[in-house]
Formats: sequence, structure tokens, C-alpha cells
Amino acid sequence: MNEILGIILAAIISWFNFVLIDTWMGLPESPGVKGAEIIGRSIQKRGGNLAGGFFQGNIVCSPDASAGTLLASIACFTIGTPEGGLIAAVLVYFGNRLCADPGYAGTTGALSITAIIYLTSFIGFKPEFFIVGMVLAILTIQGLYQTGASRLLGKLAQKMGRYTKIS
Amino acid sequence: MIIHANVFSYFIALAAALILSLVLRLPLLPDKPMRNSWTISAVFPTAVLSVGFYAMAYELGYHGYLVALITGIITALFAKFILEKVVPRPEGEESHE
Amino acid sequence: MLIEILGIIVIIMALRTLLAQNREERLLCLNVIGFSMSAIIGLYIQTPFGAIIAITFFVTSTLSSNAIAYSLGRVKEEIMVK
Amino acid sequence: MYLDFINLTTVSAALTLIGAVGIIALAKPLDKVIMFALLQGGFIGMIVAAKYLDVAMAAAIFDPISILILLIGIIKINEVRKKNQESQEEGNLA
Repeated sequence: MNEILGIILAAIISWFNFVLIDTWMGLPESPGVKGAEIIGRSIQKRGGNLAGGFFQGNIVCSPDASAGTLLASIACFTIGTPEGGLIAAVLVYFGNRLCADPGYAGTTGALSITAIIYLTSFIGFKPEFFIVGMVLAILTIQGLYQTGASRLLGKLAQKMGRYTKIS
Repeated sequence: MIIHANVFSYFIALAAALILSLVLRLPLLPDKPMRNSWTISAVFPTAVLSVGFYAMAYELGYHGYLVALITGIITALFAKFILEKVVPRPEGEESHE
Repeated sequence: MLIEILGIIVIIMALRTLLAQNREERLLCLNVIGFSMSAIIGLYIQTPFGAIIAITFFVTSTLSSNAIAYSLGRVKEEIMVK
Repeated sequence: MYLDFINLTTVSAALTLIGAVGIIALAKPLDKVIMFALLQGGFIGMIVAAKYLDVAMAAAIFDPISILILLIGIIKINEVRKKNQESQEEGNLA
């Protein structure tokens, strides 16, 4: 498979993977730690959405499904396809508990991306496509245009019924 | 599609951890608002931990069904007695200063 | 090819961290650097210990940005000595 | 081609240089701490590029401890300065 096309497809797949799992696990609902609330208020002051700001703050302050996706891809690339993802899930769980978070989102993301890598390896995807694709996906949320990304995340949270109750 | 012989070892580890943790009176599922409860239950994290620990033992060179069984038993005991002390739940905002 | 893409992302994000307007934007850009540096480490060291180092580096960098974000709320306005 | 020039060594060196410029140029203490975290990422990248993996592991574990000690110092000294300012204003009023 062509390398550039594979990277772009992997970026789209991992974007949907971690955004859907994070929203379903209730990241936009409430700030888990105190630092996430400050980042959300700052995003709102600059013209963004509060729920999307909480989402971005929670990603900064503890390893969530985004970290699970990236680390499981790295471990699948270096260790081997089914075993690496399972080892990464255990290590992400302990890292989550160190950062004062229950740890559901991280392990779910790691296990689901392991299944996706195993299934798409039959049609020619390699795990390194998913590593670069995950970095591109996190760049579109945290790096390029933060207030627009927070508005998009807020709209998605409203559609999935996980909108924040704090005003 | 080829089913690895290794898959049965993962199932043995998972089943051993689940059954022993139910015998040890851990609850099957976490409390009801499931995405922000802190209770240690049988499905999460004991099953995930058992599969992950067996993957570690497999990578270190120990194969076989007996290794899977021992890994499951050790994981259930670990989750029941030691895990609460290794990763304690935070009391308030002051705990992660 | 893979490492070059990630390297360009890292340098652009570092320049943006240096030139950002306020402090929370800096913190978000720092998070992207943590992601892509651990990806480069995993791609460069292709052994199982490389994966362990990448996971450790990512978790500790998240821990430090957690502490920074907590103390951003604690220190409202900084008093500096002239 | 210029694309050959980008590898782990040059990227980490650039990251360390940008972090050093940020520590010198920015004024407030918390900005300095953020740029210091950036410098540590570049530092670990340089160690990994030379394949000293055990040193990289130790450096990655000890990084947040140093940042925590710096942050505790900044919080304490800020409280002391605030209290000092208030007492000075009271003295001026009296």
C-alpha cells in the first residue's frame, strides 16, 4: 500500500477511535482534576466552547484514550501485534491511577486500537502508520486551531448526550 | 484466518482470574455511574490485568497453559489484597499537589 | 520518511510554544510535543525496551504537565521583584 | 535534499536550544517552568539518540520530581511575597 495514503487513512481511523471513546467515557462532562477546569475556562474566555475546553484539559492532565491509542501502536510496532497492545493497556492503567483518574478510557482505547490493528493488518496496514496517524490526529485537536476544535468537540458532545452541566 | 494456539492460553488466564476474583467476593461490575467509580471489580481491572500479565510472561519466554493458570490466580490475589495499597484513591484536590 | 514528518511537527510546535500569547495555549502545545517525542523514540529504538522507555517518558511528561496545570490555578497573579 | 537533515539528533538539539532561549527570554516564573519541561524532552531525545537507554530511563523517571520541587518553591515564595506586600501596605496606612 502507498505510504502517504496509508498514513492519512490511519489518521482518520485513530481520530474517530479516540474522540468517540473519550466522549463516551464522559470527558467533556466534568473536569477530573483541578488543572482541567482552568484550561477549560481559558478556552471559553478566548471564544471557544466550555465542554470542548474540558475535553482538551482532561487530555493534557491525564493519559486518556489518546495516550492509549498512541502507546498501544508503539508497543504493537516494537513488541508484536497482539501482545504489545495488552502490555501497553496494563502500563497505561497504572499511569492513569498515578494521575488521579479511574482509568477506564485509557485501557478501552488501548484494547480497541489493538483490535483495529490486528484486523487491518490483513489488508496491508502496518502499525507504524497508526503511530504517525495518531500524532497527526492529536495535532488537529490540540495544536493548530484550538478554539475551533473545542467548538467542534462541544457539538459532538451535545449530540452524544454528554454535555456539561456546569455553566 | 488462522487461530493461534496462544489464544486458548489467554482465555485460560482470563477465566481463572474472573472465577477466583468472584470467589474472593469482588463485585462483578463497578458501581452504577460506571465511568467515574473507583471500585475494584472483577471485569475491570482484574480481567485486563490478567491478560496483560500473561502477555508479559509470554514475552519473557514462559509459554504454556500452566503458566496462564498461575498468572490468573496471582492476578486475582493481587487485585484483591495489594492493588488498593499500591494505587490508593485520591481523597480530595490536595492529594496531587 | 516517518521520522521526518514527526520532526517537522515537533519543530513547528516548539516555535509555537515559544511565541504563544497566553499560558494555557503553551501547555496544550507542550502536550503535542510529548506525544510526538515518544513516537519518535518508539520508531528509532526498535526493540521492546524502546517501547518501555516511550511509555515511561509519556506518563512522566503527563505527570509534570498535570502539576503545572494545578499550580496555574494556585498562583493567580505572580508578584515579581523589580 | 534538506529532508536528510532531519533526524532524532538534530530535532532534539533544536528542541533544547528553543527551550534555552525561552527560559532566558520569558519573564514570568511559570513560563520558565513550561519551557524547562520542553528542554527536558529534548534532553531525553539526545540521550536516546546516542543509545544510552538506561540513562534515558533514569532521566525520564527523575524529570517530574525536579519540576515538582520547582513548583512547590514558586507557590511558597509567591505566598510569602503576597503577605509581605499586604503588611507593607498596612504599615503605610498606619
